[in-house]
Amino acid sequence: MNIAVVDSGLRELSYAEAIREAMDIALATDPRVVLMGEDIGVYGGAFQVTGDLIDKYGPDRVMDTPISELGGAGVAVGAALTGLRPIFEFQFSDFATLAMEQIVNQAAKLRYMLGGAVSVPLVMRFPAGSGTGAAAQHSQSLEAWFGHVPGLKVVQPSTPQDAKGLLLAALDDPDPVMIFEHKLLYKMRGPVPEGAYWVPLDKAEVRRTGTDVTVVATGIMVHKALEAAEVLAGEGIAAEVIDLRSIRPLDRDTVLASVRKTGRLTCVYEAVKTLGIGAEVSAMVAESDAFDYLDAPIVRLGGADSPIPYNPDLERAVVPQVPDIIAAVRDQARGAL
Amino acid sequence: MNIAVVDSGLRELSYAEAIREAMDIALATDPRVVLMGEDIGVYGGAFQVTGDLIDKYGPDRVMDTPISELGGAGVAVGAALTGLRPIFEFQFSDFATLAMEQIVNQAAKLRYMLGGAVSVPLVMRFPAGSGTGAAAQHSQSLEAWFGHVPGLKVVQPSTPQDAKGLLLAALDDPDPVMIFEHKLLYKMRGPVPEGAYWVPLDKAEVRRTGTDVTVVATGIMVHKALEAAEVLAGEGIAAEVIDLRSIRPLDRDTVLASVRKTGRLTCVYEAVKTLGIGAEVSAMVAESDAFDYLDAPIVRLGGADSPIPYNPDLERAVVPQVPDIIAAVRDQARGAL
Amino acid sequence: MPDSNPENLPFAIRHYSPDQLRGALRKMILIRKFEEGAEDSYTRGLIHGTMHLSIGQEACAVGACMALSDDDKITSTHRGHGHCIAKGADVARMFAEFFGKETGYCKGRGGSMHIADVAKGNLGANGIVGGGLPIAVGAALSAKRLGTGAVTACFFGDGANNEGAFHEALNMASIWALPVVFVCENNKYGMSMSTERSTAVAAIADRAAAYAMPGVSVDGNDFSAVAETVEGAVARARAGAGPSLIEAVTYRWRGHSKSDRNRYRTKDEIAGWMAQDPVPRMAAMLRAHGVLEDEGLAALEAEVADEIAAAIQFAKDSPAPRVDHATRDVLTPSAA
Amino acid sequence: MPDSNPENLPFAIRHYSPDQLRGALRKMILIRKFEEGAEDSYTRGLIHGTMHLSIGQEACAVGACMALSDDDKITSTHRGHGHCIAKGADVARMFAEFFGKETGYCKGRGGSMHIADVAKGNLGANGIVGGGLPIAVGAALSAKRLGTGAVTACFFGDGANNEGAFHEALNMASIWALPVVFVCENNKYGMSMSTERSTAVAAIADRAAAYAMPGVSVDGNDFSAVAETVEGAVARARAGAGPSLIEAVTYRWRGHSKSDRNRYRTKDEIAGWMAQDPVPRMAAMLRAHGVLEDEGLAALEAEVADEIAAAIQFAKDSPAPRVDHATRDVLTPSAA
Ligand SMILES: Cc1ncc(C[n+]2csc(CCOP(=O)(O)OP(=O)(O)O)c2C)c(N)n1
Ligand SMILES: Cc1ncc(C[n+]2csc(CCOP(=O)(O)OP(=O)(O)O)c2C)c(N)n1
Ligand SMILES: [Mg+2]
Ligand SMILES: [Mg+2]
Repeated sequence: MNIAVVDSGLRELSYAEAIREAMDIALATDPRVVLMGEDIGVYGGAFQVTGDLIDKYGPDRVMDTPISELGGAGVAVGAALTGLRPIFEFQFSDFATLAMEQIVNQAAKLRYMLGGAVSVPLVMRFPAGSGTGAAAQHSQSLEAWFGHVPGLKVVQPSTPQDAKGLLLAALDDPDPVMIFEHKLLYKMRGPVPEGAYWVPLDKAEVRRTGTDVTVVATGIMVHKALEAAEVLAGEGIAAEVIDLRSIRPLDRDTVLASVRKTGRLTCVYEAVKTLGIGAEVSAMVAESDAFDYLDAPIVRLGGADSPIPYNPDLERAVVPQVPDIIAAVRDQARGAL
Repeated sequence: MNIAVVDSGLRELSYAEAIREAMDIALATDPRVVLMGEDIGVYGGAFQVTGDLIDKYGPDRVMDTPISELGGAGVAVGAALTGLRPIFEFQFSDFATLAMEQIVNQAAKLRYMLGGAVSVPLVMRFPAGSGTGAAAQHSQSLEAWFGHVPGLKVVQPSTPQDAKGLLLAALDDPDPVMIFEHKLLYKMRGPVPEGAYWVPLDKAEVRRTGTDVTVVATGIMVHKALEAAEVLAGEGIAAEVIDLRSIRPLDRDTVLASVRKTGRLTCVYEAVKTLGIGAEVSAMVAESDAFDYLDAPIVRLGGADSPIPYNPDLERAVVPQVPDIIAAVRDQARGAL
Repeated sequence: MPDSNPENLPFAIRHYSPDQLRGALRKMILIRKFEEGAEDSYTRGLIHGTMHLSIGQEACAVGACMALSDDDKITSTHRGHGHCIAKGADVARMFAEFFGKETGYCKGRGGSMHIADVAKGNLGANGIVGGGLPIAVGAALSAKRLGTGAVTACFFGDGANNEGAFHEALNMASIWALPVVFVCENNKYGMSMSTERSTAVAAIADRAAAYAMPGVSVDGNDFSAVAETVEGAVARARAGAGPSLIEAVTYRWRGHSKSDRNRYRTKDEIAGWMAQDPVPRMAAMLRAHGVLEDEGLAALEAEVADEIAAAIQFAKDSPAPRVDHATRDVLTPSAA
Repeated sequence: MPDSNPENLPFAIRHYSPDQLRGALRKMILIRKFEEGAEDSYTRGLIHGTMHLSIGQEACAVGACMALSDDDKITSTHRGHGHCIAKGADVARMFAEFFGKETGYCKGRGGSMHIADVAKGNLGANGIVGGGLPIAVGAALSAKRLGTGAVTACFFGDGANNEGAFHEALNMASIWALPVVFVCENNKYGMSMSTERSTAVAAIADRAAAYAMPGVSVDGNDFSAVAETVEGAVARARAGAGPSLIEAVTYRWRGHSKSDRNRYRTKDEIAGWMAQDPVPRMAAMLRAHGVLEDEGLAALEAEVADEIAAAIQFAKDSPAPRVDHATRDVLTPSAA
């Protein structure tokens, strides 16, 4: 998969390489930065994101943890509280189910509970999503849970460029930032600026402008939405595709401005549809003044009410695919044309 | 707090007593039922819900577990898988953060992952919510997380009668059922039928009929919404109050029928507003044919973007109160009158 | 010449009938060939996703299951093919599962990481390291409360022993004296992390003391040693004396999964362990004690080869699940 | 007559100056009076919510903190008033917190269960049993990586020792040889569950072996014994030799929290422990060794009484937080 962008004159990196480069810059420039996670050392990480960083920085900066997600996350919280800047990798985001205590009760709330006396500058990375044939316990998209938790910031980069810039911004942020990376994106290549740069943690990005329907997509769905928009353009339907990018906080302004323009909204996300991020985007629009601009029901395309199956055809069937997006947006645009 | 109902001729019990009665019936009639949880034995439970059941059924049926939420939940999953019918009490719902792995990866998915070869007839009880001065780690309302997980059923009883009937229905259900009980409701009294009866796990209940605005509320907010509706009635605004009761699955029909009638929807829930159940109710309506009946933006009243503070005035300030509901519905109804 | 003093005979020779012993060896060979077949099918693109092979660890799975009947339960791991076969599964339905077919044990919904055979008492592999530990304790609780007499054997790896679930599960099993046997297959690594780096104690069995239960470390490549130790622990559990922790020291020959660059162990180390292959060791023992002749072994191997070939064919020929059935089996249909 | 052979003197008498010893006793009295004052304020309705009193356990908190400087850290528990005072907190700001005031340590946002004094190295009480265990290990990791020389003392209860977090934290602290001392205050009960019922081993210190660290059980009502053991462990940690587990056996006099019917222990048991009150024991030791006269003790007590009265007055007089500031301090304001 290659990102559909105009030639930026930038060199291309894969999404995994872009993340690694961000970590490399951070390790090189800030002695407080440590990487923690299972098999991130000589193994290079289950998805080869840390790669060979251990060779450059050694095991004290690129720390393999035992298979102890709750404890590991808690160690990262304690370290962040006392001067380090840990980047904690969950091997699969599904394993965060073991560490919700430390993330939600401790990292997210410590500053508030202590009346502002501390900050928890912690970055956590969550390889998420389906499509790898790894079945129900290795394919979840749980970002909505974190979006429900005040005290956290939650982002979902869709491109190598954002993956690098959001990670550097997360490291620069004084509060805990959760980064949801889609496993199928790791190998995707795209232009990435050299050196350090920061992508804001609270801004959506309009990836394609259009006037007929606003499509708000997250993570890997941004690419499917862009593919769908391209097909729809051929039919004379101009979809505006917004990469939501930040799950918490939501960039209300960007979404609302677009909906005011198009009067139609489709949300596309891989997570289970019910109570997934599209529910929040839809509700946010429906309670705003943009409501008055709505010309059609708000459509959501999300994951089926099912765990992720192993069989690849079934696996594809339970998350939105390009034809689903095309059909939904076409249907929605009908009234607009 | 007393429930505002017409005299039913039924005896009154507290919400906690009603739950205890359901467990008593279950223990007496089904030898497979076991209660598990921290301090549910001689202590009677942190909120005295199990009370003296241990005296009647002994420590093999009313089992104190060590302070091991992940393991305890997993033992309950394993027991449910092999012939027992465990009712597992989390002492506070916040501690479920330690057990999400077993609930979400195992209990919710085992049937699916095993191709339908097993069922997990497990009931879990979660004392939830704020208002007790117990601060951020003992006051959360996390039901939306569970609502996002296929394979689970999630209910939130608001009255003693429902608390008993939903628990008996949960025990009768072959799949894992999560029951969110609000701590402030435990002492509330209301009419409760004798003997066994079952309240469906998938049906909302219209608690007050009205024509101007639909108010969908959950748990303790049902009572606040009813109080607000009473005041609004005095102003000539007829609010229809729906007790959502079931978080997963949602009772679409009841909600949509009401919205088609009133054209206005306010959702009231204590959990953090962002990505709370009101987001799903709003989005569900906005994507349905009821959208065309909407005469005003959909309003959500939910918890603030903050952990729950200790100070009681602050604690009240971060969750919706009766005046907030009155103001919101009044505002919304303006156009309707 | 085999030693004729029965006291000096290996436990397995003393304790099991020749039929049982040949059956055990057959299962070990079946596991080996099953996994080689799965690996080959994976390479050919017939299986997607990933898989975790237990080649080199066959004596643990088969040895441990000797003490168990179909009424007894096991919980298994991500590296669970061996356990599944040892507990009696049909390799045709296993291949069908790996091929994502409706005839698979999980109807193609689970794949390798969730392979299960509930009818034979295998409650399932588990994608979550340590996930099966408390579940096994729950199964043992059922057995005790319902008086079934069943014992649960809980397989887990050295890596899993650092999960909180391990600690909580063993403590509860002990305080409630439940009929469960914890079988730690210590293959020296949890993915890339050696037990030396991951685990504060030298022998995982030593952790048993923290739960006041017996802890024994055995040569996991020695079928007889594994069987003897687990038989003892199962008898103890069945008698109501509570749980045990058994550490079977073994080694996985292959990479952790299909994506392993193997940068954390040496070729020498691997070769050293391959020289202790548990399958020929078992065969040699049977031969030494007159349980099996060369022709017998050759016949077994041929039989297994046929069984594997037929199983793969069955899997290939089986129907795929219907895509419109993707969300079936999330919930249990109500009895009504 | 005090023994004049220095070898036979209690550790505390040998090791600490009379001023330090009087200061320690003063802190123990301060904790006692603080909690009695808090209890009284609660009864009067000045404090809402619940609270967990450590009356009877003062020697653990003060003894353990003797070895620590302000640069050293502690993590505390839901029963954390004693730790907080022992680590140097100001009782006026503690009362203010309990009264929900803006002048409290947590500006009224945290209350008793989140009381902290970060400036003195107290990273906070914790409402989650076991929640502080991995956090303490993280603080020790920071100290090691940043070379601060600081040691972290991690307080937790006997109930917490059955949480998975205990297991994971101790294992990681050990494999990385981190400067942390685990101090288990074994007051015999986790809420209503006795250690006999909840915990598979007799002495929690015995679990240290599972993490290859020293494990010692001491009389937690003996100030000198606690101080001696923790001093040793802190020295070891500071020298880079890694963590230790110390079990201080003690007893809480009051119910678990404000809602305890106390149906799980006998009046006799409670009376027996009250007879071993650590505060007079400490005073008696100081008197026996000429560190404190009767008048000195009376003066200390009067001083403490004044401090408590003034602190309560400060708390009462302090302003409440502004309701429109309820959601402040969720996030850190950006530096810009
Ligand atoms: C909770 C959890 N953490 C991490 C993983 C990823 N993972 C799968 S297997 C494995 C290694 C397990 O090691 P061990 O328990 O020794 O079993 P082995 O693979 O050696 O058989 C890891 C880290 C997982 N599946 N679940
Ligand atoms: C994770 C978690 N589980 C349960 C509780 C409820 N709870 C609070 S204190 C307590 C008992 C703790 O026992 P112990 O660790 O021995 O400390 P003690 O109260 O005796 O000081 C329990 C069960 C909690 N706060 N957190
Ligand atoms: Mg291993
Ligand atoms: Mg205790």
